[in-house]
Amino acid sequence: GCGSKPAEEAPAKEETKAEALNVSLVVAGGLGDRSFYDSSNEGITMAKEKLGVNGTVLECKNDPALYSDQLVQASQISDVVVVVGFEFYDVIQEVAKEFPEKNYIYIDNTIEGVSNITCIDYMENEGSFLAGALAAMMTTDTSVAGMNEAAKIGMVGGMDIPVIRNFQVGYEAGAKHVNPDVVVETIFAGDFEDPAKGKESALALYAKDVDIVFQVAGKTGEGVFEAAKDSNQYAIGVDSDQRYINPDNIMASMTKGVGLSIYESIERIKKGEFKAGTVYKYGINENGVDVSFGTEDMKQIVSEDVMKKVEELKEKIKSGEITVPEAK
Amino acid sequence: MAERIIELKNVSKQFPGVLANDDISLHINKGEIYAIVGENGAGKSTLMKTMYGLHAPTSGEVYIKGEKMEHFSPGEAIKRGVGMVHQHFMLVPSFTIAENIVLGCEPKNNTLFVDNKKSVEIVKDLSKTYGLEVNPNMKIEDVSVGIQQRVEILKTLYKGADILILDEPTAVLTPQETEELFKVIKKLVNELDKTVIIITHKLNEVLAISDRVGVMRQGKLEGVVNTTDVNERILAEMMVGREVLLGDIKRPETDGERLIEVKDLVSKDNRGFDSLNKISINVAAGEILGIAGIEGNGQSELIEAIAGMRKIESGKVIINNRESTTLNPKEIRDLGVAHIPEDRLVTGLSKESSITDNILMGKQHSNEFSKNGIHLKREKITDYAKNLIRKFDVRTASEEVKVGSLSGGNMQKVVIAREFSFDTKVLLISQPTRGVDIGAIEFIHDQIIKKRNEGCAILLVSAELDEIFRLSDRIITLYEGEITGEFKNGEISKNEIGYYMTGNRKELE
Amino acid sequence: MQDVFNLTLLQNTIRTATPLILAALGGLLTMHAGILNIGMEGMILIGAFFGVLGSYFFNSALMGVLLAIFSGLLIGLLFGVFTIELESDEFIIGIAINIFAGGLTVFLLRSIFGVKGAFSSPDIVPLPDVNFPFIDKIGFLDTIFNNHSLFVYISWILVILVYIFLYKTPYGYWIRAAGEHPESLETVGISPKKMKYISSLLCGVFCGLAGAHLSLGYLTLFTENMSAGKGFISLAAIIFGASNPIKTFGAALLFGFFDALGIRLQGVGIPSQFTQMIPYLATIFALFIVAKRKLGKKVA
Amino acid sequence: MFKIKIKENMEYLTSLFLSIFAALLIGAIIMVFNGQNPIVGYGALVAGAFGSKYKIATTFAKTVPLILTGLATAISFMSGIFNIGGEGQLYLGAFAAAYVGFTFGSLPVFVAIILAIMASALVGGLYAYFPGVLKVKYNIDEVITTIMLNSVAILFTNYLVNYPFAASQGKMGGTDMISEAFKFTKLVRLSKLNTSIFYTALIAIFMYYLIKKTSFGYNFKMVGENSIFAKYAGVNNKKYMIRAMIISGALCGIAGAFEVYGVHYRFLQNISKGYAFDGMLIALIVRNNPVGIVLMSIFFAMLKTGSNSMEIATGIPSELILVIQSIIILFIAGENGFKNIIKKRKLNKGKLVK
Ligand SMILES: Nc1ncnc2c1ncn2[C@@H]1O[C@H](COP(=O)(O)OP(=O)(O)OP(=O)(O)O)[C@@H](O)[C@H]1O
Ligand SMILES: Nc1ncnc2c1ncn2[C@@H]1O[C@H](COP(=O)(O)OP(=O)(O)OP(=O)(O)O)[C@@H](O)[C@H]1O
Ligand SMILES: [Mg+2]
Ligand SMILES: [Mg+2]
Repeated sequence: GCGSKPAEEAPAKEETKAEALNVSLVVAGGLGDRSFYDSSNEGITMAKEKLGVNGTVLECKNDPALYSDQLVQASQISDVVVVVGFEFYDVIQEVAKEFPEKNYIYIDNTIEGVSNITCIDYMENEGSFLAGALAAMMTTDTSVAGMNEAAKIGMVGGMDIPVIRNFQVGYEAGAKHVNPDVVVETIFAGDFEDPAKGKESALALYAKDVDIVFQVAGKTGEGVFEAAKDSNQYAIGVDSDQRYINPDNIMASMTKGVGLSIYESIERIKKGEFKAGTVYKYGINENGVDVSFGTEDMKQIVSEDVMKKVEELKEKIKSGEITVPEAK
Repeated sequence: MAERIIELKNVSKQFPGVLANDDISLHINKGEIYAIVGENGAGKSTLMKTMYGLHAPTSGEVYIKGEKMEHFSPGEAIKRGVGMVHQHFMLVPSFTIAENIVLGCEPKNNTLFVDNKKSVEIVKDLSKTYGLEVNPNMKIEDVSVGIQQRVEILKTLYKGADILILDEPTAVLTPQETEELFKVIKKLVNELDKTVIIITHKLNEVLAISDRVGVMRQGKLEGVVNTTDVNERILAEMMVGREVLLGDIKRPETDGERLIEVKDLVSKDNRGFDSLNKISINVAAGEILGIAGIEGNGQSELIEAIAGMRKIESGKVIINNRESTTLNPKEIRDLGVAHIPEDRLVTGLSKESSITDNILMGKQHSNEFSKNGIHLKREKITDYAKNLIRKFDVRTASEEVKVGSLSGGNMQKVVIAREFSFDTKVLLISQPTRGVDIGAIEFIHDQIIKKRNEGCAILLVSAELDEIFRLSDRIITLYEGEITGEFKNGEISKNEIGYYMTGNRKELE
Repeated sequence: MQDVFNLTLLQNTIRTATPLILAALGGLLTMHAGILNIGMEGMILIGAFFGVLGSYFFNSALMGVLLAIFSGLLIGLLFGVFTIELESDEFIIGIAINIFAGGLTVFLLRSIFGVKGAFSSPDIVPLPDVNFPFIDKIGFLDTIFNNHSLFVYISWILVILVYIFLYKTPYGYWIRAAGEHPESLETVGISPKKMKYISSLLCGVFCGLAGAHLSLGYLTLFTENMSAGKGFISLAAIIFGASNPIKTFGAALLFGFFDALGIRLQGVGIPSQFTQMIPYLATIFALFIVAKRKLGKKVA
Repeated sequence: MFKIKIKENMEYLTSLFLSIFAALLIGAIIMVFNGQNPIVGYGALVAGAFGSKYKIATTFAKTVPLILTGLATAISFMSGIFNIGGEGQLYLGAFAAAYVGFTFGSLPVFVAIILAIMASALVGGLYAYFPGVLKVKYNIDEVITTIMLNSVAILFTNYLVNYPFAASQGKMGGTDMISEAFKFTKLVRLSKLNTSIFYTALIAIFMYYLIKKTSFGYNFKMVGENSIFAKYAGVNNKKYMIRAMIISGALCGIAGAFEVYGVHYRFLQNISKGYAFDGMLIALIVRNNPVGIVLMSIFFAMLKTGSNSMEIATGIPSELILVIQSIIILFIAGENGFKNIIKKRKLNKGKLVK
């Protein structure tokens, strides 16, 4: 009986202010990860600057007790709610039903057939494929300082969960595609917030002749970068372009275009061109995932030649010549 | 006139709810032995702690050697030559004797490290000078209370004390140990020019050792008398406010069946050494069997083994015609056994709980106090507690007071009130009057005799020979876990029994 | 297997154990003084933050360490005031300190550095690594013992110093007496409160050092909650080691060993969740063995 | 006797409110230094927790796990055995309940829910039983073992939800959903408040009755206060310690079950972010008093919900709120000490009474 009643009182007065669109960003973790959540925030910041929207960020700090609270709160104060984190899968369906006139942009998971939830899911396996290929090409290139002959690369994952395993599968496939003999070693630190554990895990890999470690571990990954620095070897960043953190040892990053896709969605909503309720799978074909090599002022570790090869792989994926496996 | 080495002027001490010392003025003369007596909770310990700087008086003044002391700490008292041996020992169990004695001003080498060798030497020297024999390298937790007492005295002497405050030093000593202690005290005063203040509940000791006596009652100083002017009876009356009669006991002949039977009992002590070696005893209904022995010869273990608190290695215990050898304390109690344990604070009470809760223990599932054994009838319980408090004369403001804040004697009364109100045929009693004032002793003895006359079998262990002799129908002497003698009351004198307590076996036919 | 059990395992062990050792040394001092400190987790975090702060602003690792020590003193004092002066429950205060440290560091991170989550910068001067030339030549010694961060070696020295402090100096005796039987200390004219304060301040300092080591020696950055349970593990090491510095050192090394082992065993095909359990289960198992031996001895 | 109790309670309440007040004052000062208006700030805090039906419901929804874990702490701590392993017991209990919920979908609702709660209590209780036995039989410190077992349980359930019981529809970090019919009814739209609050109330009343009114509660307390005495007087101290652990673990397990059936409808790999620790803190602050646990849980839930909306409403950064919150906790924790100081003051100033 209560479904027809508009949800709660808050938004009423906002609507009087003509065009300023109210946007909330709800993240499952916390900002400051210098990767996934931060890049989603970049999208909001950009929208605030360029599109003049009002933006609010609500963090859940990985506390499931807050998922629903923050989402409801966001729904009450804004027109567009950007929800970041696969963890919201249940909660967003519950809440979106209650606020049918609000637009939900849901990042990192897919929900089909809900008219006001638009999903953007990144095919991290495809991005990781490129990272794996890159690492496999580099690891035997002894002309680069710190690389050894052994065809061994590594990855440090935050936790052994499906999302991270999807990275792992792509990474391994990419590496094997380039060099079937390459050995890929993965360590799960068991924590997204323990850089010491990340460093220890990476050091354990480097001690086994691994010279490039791909980190998919949030703040734990900061420790991987430290390990790379200490042992003068290399790391690959994740989600955002992380080279700036330490351009000498972070050779590249596997990036998701989170910020940009959020910005573009908001732009489209503003222009009235937004098609709500769609599911977008962003892979290489859609320029949703990529490998980035930092800004131009940085000295490159990866040679032009290798970068070109990575580009070629991208084309092959786009053309369908290569299909990247997914984690089951 | 003698020098007033300590003087108190109008000292009062208020604790929450209790005025422990009420406007007390007294002085101690240099070179005398000054005894303080008074009922449990009269405020004796509190007064001593005030002299020693542990308590700040709520009002009044303290002078030590003529100097007015204000807001002083024990450290400052020590500097002025005051040393105190506390009622409850102030020793660190895991430290050695030497470490305990030098604690607080350790001898050092290189100004940085404690010189343990030197500590040991110092202790050896002190031992020799004062005739207090100890092994400096033993840990406190491994030595008897008698030795601990010596350590406490050595501790004060090491710190250069010339005024010694001894708070109930004899409460836990055997008669022999007490005698030795008194010799030392006399030597300290007569030969070494020290002053001694001593608290004790044993009036014969007061008469034996002191020059003057201060009598306290309910926080007030009742009076100060010269020892030569009084006798036990007068002192007791001053303390309690009425005449105390520790007179003869009427004991009607009761010839009952055997309720406690122990056969070839073997058990170990806490350190795993044999403490009871094939002990056999029996106690009949209407009989008190007293066990005399110097502490540490197996008496405690015997009672604990029968009560189910200690593992029985071999042998048999039969209570009320039922074998109880392997039963736990609860099952043994269910056979009809009540037990007054030797250490009330560790075993006999829960300090943090109210008097009511302590008294309820053991009856919480009874139909009298709980519906179906589950739902507690709180009102009934409160009435019951109030009733026992009255009956056993526990001095307290309320039955909801935490037991831990009662004075020692009153704590003991709580234990006795609880255990004596079980309807049992067998009583195991250990040290029933330790640290208890003379008025209370009278009361407790009366209760024990009453139980006997009602037909209980009572096993009594006490370090007080007087108590054993006064109460027992039969006496057994224990030495190193073995029975060395058995006597009917009247068969042997206090002087003779010491012979058996030190290991000389009476030839049993 | 060769990949798992090799010399670098021992090297990892030492590295992983160091923050535990430093914090545990502090915690065992309060333990001796009769205070169970479960606030070490927060104390480490605060030390880690101020270590980075000092190093960054003064461009000096030493200043970082000094600031970590200073912050440790303050938080130790706070802990002391509540547990000793106000006689509050040490359990609650410990938990409250942990929450407080979490909030404070995040707040300061935001207001001083203007960032969330993590702060790293080339301007943070790390603590130096140490290389002993004389064992350079001997391969296995070099792998295991050389080229660790400065505090690794300092922690070993501190183990000895704390041992000497506790068992050879008057203050050590007093602290132990204050924990075991405070009245006996008070009656010889030394304030047990003072001893408890000293231990609690020293605990703050040691946890501060543990934090500084974490953020300046082990890593060169600060992240939210970077103590990640190390305070609790240190506490376990203390209880395991019966508050004896040498035994606690051993317990911390044991824990470090199993932690390192857990990481290395991931290659062998066991799901990572199980390898990560190794340190915890091993600790319980070790406790069980020790306890069983003790029981056996008593019977014998 | 009643007088003494009332007086004690009054003293306790006074000092508790004084310390909360002092903490709020310090928080206000910090806000002022940060250029915020404390009145607006605290207003937003209260409004955020109780400002609307939805908000009240949200606040009360949060009390459920706090009350249960608080009671769990109380029963174990009062019995002298320290169960710090509530978190692990909660995880396992939650998983067990979820397992029942997604496996036995065809059972009648009533039976399924009873079964789920029993399973969670059993698993939680069993998981607390082991450290209890290790403590009682081998004298292994339960503080360590329970802390260690927390990590083990969390890792183990993490394995379960990512391998054998991973949700069938991909990225979830949880199990499948429990059967639709088993979900506890929601009480207020949008909020997470559900019927588990009634069950929690029943459990709280039961625990209150057990602890305060029965001979068994009395036995638990006596074992906790002096276990040698308890043994001597005929209470099987070891048995009661283990019983306390089992009850404690069972309550934590049930807390997990309620999170699954009332809030998330499936087991999530990070289903609790330290509920058991919050519950422990609460129980400690109110000294294991069941009524106090309920009230303090509401206060803690208020802080959590309120501070969450405070940031949106006032712009006070959540980090600052965190600092103020921790100061409040520190001061409530110090309550006892403040009371002692006040008492001493009074005693020194006051006249002598008999
Ligand atoms: N620290 C304290 N706090 C509160 N009350 C106390 C404290 N110490 C003693 N009291 C109370 O003060 C009174 C006097 O105690 P005190 O220990 O001085 O008695 P006492 O004469 O030494 O008795 P006993 O012969 O049993 O040792 C008692 O009622 C006791 O309960
Ligand atoms: N409902 C009841 N009615 C009467 N007495 C009861 C009731 N419940 C318990 N009791 C009594 O209280 C005793 C203690 O109960 P509890 O179940 O706690 O036993 P326990 O001390 O653990 O030892 P055990 O289980 O071995 O008997 C019972 O043995 C019984 O004598
Ligand atoms: Mg290589
Ligand atoms: Mg006394």
